[in-house]
Amino acid sequence: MLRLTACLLLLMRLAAFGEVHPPAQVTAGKGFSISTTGSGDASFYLISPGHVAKREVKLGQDIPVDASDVKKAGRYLAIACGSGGCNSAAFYVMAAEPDKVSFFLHPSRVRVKSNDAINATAFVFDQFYNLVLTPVTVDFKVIPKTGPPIDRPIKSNLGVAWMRVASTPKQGPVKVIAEVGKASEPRVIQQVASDACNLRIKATRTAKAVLIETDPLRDCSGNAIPDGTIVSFTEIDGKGKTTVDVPIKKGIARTQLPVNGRAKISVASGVVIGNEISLGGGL
Amino acid sequence: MKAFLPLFIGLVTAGLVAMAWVESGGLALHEMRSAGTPQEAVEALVTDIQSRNWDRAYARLANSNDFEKQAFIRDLAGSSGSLRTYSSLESFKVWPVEAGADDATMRVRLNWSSAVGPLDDVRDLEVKKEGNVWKVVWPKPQFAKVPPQVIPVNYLRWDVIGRGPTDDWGVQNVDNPNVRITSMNAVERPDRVVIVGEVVNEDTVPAYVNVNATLLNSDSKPMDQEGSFDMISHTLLPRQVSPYRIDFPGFHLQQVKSVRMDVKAMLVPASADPVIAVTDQKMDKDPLGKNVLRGALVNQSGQTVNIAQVLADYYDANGRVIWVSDGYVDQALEPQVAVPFAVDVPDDVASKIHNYHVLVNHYSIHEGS
Amino acid sequence: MISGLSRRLLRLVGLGLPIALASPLLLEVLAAGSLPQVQLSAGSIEPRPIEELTGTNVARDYAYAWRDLAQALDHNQADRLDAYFTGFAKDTFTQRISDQKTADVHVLYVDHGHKVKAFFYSPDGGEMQLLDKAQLEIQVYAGGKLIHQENAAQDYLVLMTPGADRWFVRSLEPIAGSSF
Amino acid sequence: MNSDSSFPRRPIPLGVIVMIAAAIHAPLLIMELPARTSYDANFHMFFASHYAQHWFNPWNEKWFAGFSQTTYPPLVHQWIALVSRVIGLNEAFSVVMLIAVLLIPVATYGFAKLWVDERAASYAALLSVFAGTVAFLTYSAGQLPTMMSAPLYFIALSYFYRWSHSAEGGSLWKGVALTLTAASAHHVTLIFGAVLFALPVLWLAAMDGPQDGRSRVAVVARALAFAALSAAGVGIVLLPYWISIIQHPITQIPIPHASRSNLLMSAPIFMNYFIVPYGLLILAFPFIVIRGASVPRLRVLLLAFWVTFLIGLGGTTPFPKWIFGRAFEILTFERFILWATLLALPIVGLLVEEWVDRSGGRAMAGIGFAAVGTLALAMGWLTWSPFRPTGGLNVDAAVEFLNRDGHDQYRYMTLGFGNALPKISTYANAGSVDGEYNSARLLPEMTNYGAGQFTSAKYFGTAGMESLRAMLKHANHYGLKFIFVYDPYYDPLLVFAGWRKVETYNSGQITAWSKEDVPPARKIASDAMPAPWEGLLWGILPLGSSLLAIVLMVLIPDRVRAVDNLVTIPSTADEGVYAREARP
Repeated sequence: MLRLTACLLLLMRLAAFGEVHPPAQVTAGKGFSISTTGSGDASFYLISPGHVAKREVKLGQDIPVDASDVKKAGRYLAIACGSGGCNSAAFYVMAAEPDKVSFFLHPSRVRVKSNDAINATAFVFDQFYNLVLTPVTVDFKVIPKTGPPIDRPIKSNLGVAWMRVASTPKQGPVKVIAEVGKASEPRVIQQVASDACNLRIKATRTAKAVLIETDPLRDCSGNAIPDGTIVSFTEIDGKGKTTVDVPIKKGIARTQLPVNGRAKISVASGVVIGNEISLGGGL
Repeated sequence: MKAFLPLFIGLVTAGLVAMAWVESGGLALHEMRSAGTPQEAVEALVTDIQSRNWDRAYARLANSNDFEKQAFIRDLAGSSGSLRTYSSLESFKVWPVEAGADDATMRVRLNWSSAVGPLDDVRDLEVKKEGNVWKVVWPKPQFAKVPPQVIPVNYLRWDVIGRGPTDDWGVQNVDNPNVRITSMNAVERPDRVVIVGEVVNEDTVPAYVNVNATLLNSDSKPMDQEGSFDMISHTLLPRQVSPYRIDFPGFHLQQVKSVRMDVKAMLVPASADPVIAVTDQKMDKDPLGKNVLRGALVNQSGQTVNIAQVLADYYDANGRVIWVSDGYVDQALEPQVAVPFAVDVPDDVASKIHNYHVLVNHYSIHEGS
Repeated sequence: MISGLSRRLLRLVGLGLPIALASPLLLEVLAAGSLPQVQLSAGSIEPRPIEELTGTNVARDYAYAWRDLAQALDHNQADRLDAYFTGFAKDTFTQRISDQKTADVHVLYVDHGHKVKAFFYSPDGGEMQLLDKAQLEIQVYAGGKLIHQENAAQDYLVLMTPGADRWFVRSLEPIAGSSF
Repeated sequence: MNSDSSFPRRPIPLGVIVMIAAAIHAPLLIMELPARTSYDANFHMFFASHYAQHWFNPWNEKWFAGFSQTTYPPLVHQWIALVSRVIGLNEAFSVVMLIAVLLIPVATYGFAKLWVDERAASYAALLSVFAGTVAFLTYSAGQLPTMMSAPLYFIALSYFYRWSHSAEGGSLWKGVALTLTAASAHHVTLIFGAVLFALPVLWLAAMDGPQDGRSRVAVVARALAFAALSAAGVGIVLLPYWISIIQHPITQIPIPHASRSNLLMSAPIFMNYFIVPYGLLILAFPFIVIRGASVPRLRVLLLAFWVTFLIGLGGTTPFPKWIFGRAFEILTFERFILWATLLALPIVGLLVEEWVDRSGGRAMAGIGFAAVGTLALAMGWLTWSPFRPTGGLNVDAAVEFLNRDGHDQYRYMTLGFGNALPKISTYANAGSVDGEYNSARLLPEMTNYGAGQFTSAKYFGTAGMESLRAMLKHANHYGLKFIFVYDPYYDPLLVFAGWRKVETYNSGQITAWSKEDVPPARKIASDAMPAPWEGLLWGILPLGSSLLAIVLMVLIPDRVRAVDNLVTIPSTADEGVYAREARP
């Protein structure tokens, strides 16, 4: 009899000691209620990856949870502590609808006519910057300055979608846009000329020296080599070797070199070697 | 005791002071100032130069009537923000080359402490006897004069607007330049391992470049890491090639299993000017018989380059970089004026050199970077 | 004359003072916890393979990040996040620590290791995504009293990005196991 | 015996002398003059700022990529740290310096009374207020520990005499406590003081003892007991210091210091280390020697002064090199001038007494003029000196730069900042690879070159620039990303080594440079890091010894002797007691 009474008392106590029953899954930024059992006053704790809330509640009543308390996706713990102890339950908050996209486009400068040279990566977020883990389609649009645009829809995997595309033969800006629903992120990269093609120099004698200049410098696709690119001139004459690194200005590199008697002049830019000219019959 | 102690204290103090004075070179200085021998005359002159006592130094010259004192000062103290203006004479050594009754030739090695490190300067000075005193015949300073002219400049410069520290992740940024090490060679020297090679900027924008190397031992564990420091051109314009050299003092090649190379490239603002031609390059010997690469630098722009550094890399018959040496030029590069330079080449390397490539680094006060 | 009581008091003070003074140092020594175990696999990573050195560094830095996170949440010290967290992750946990202080709550993570799978490494090397199966013992304290304890096999989706000398955790999101 | 007790033939009360010292020095210190004009004030404030934040952790990450402050006795820094909690760091430095300056006449008075009569002692104390060396060390050198330690040790010596001579128990404890306090302020003072100051006092006690009916053996035995207690106490109180010095003896290549040079070879150095600190006292030197030699009681004091004077001349005589050997290259010698002055002052006080007795007002006017002139010269030298420090430089912009945008993840260096470096270090969160305290340097880039601070590299010629190059070469290893330049001399090296100018401050006077590829700084492992228990001892014992000294000075009053014990022999006397037991 005594044992039975004790069991009853224990059951009564457990009934008074409230349990919490959150929904199994919640969407970020949407309010909901957590039902409780038991009776009496209790402290309620909501512990999430980015937020901790504490409030006093009455057990046996529903506990409303504001939308602002569940902005971050992830695992949440709901804990109620009354006079008889604490009880807890876990639930997950999932990301809301896709709303934002972080878009990475590399490289910011790319040589023309390069395979798989342009890399695009998009991370899909909801409005609270939770990664959207459910697959969604990211539309990558590549719009070169000349030529037709390219459209590449890619399904995201655990919040990320990526693609590669070749650069076109013409230099100039290329616009790439990543779109998810209403979210659209444009980026621009520059396609730049490749190595110089047909590097040629010519020489003109002046009163004291020889003026050396290149033909207008272009790559093999006909794109102008950008100003500032270094062209190296080398002249060998009776007094030794003379070298000078000259930047291209207005499409041409030019310099004046002192020449003593017969001389041989050559030109190079990076790994590209140009023609060679001899003055006074060469060496 | 009453008289003895003060006398004792006074005499001992005076004696000690006199001893230290002699020890500190006071007596030698006194004798040297009398310039009774060619050696003393040159030493006295250089001592005055060292203490920048220009009046007294100028007065010691046998040929002071040939040029102004200002020219003498400019010859030694430098001008136009040249490296010599950033230097002080730290020490010197004088020894005779030829000696006669009334004239002699003395060789002096001047060790300068400068803003970029120590500099050596060897000069032969003629010394003449005038009465009881020897005087130095200072070579008449020659300063090239540039004719007035207009030098057209199409100023070419890159500026960079990067992502700010407060900008969020995902905001587009400009990528770092594409830079590549085109050659690398590990060289054993008596007291060190040296890594030499070349690096090229393959991009269309200027690059800040630094090359680091890590020596790995037989367990592939790092033994030491060093960088190229001033043995590289840190700012490379598009398609520009720079030699680099990395020294590992105290290591030997047999300890090294492999070398991990790491080239860092950043996008930086830069200017394409000035253009400096390297003329009349040739392998030669200096007065002391050491191998040097000689030439002259011609600043083709219209603005003075205050300090220039010559970086030279040397190739063997297979086109492999076998050595990199450097030297700072202590004169400023005035526009269109040829300034000679010479950089040392080790004897064992000199015999293998088949070709070489010279690059000029520069510092201009008005740019500062 | 000093009474016996006073003498005892003096002794107590004499003993207590150094102990009191030493306690912050002792606490600091004890607080410097060991690193959690992190096993990284990157066999099926795409689109770019991971270099061996990068893999080692990522695993090491992820372990440091968990050590710091556990200390930050236990001691409610947000500045412990500075070394290995950035972006969303840092903002999120900083806010949580601020809330923990307000609610007088702290959370102790007893870390039993992480099995981490790297599955995405961007072509430019700027981002890496990982899935982490963590074995954690979580204890929640309110007002110094234990109010919740569990042994959890928790899954995390991790986004890491490289900094000047280390990899930073940019996003660390607990996810349901079914997401794998 | 002089029976005239009218002014000015009475001793000047010590309280009046201290008030005069306060009237002269308090305004200058309240203006925080040493922070702008002295070499070391910023250095001591930097040390103090570390104790203010990490009382029990002497490992300081802000210099040399980490160094131990147990390499320097901590007392004055800890007192500044304590006081700074109430009134700020600069003000706290001034307060502690003022206490040191006020203790100087008190110590001179007590020490002089051992040798001469009370009136002469009071003159000595008054003249100490105007001493060029006091002004020099306070406002030009900023050597607070020396300034604090010297008077504490001289006061301790008064008690040493009393204990040895009269076996006064209170004097033993007060003397030992003050000795420990002095050592906690500056150990070098204690080490040299044991020979230069304590031995003459011991000799005096041993001479006086038998004349007062005390056994000479007992006097010496008591003195030995005092020495043993002090040595044991200093051993314990500064234990972490001894550990650090044994673990890392100073083996670095000697760094040149002007006080070590031959003063006669350079006029500015001669001015700085001889004329200015001694001032018009130089004129009294012959009289000091003659008078000191003529009175047997003063002969040992004269010899002590002479030896200290010779050492204070640095490289002007070979004497310091003979006695110190290699240590000569580590020591600086300006502090010996203070000690020599303090040793000379009792004899000077006696001379003044005689001149005043002989010539009255004219003598007083002359001496007053000489005293004021000496002080004025030392103060004027702050402006005229070619060695003017740069401590007053406004470094706010550099500090602000280092404390923003995560710049404190990296280490930094200054070039051309001289002794404004510690000012940046005090207020910036970032650490530096440089530092102003040569004895704590362990980085090979510094110790292998025989040059001082990187910030002053050019003044050390090739050694300095090579040392700087070595550090810049290893910038990535140390996380050395930022360099602040106050002297464009260094610009070319930075450009060629790959640094870029990123910001400009103070109308272009200061520039900030950055190297792009430097990774964030990491801790540099060092076996010089003190154990936690050392930090505890360091935080408790030195300050504890000073508190003990204060408590003992308050609780155990000095026994006052009747003035009628004073025995004065006319100055012409050759032998006999001159001013035996001339004590209050």
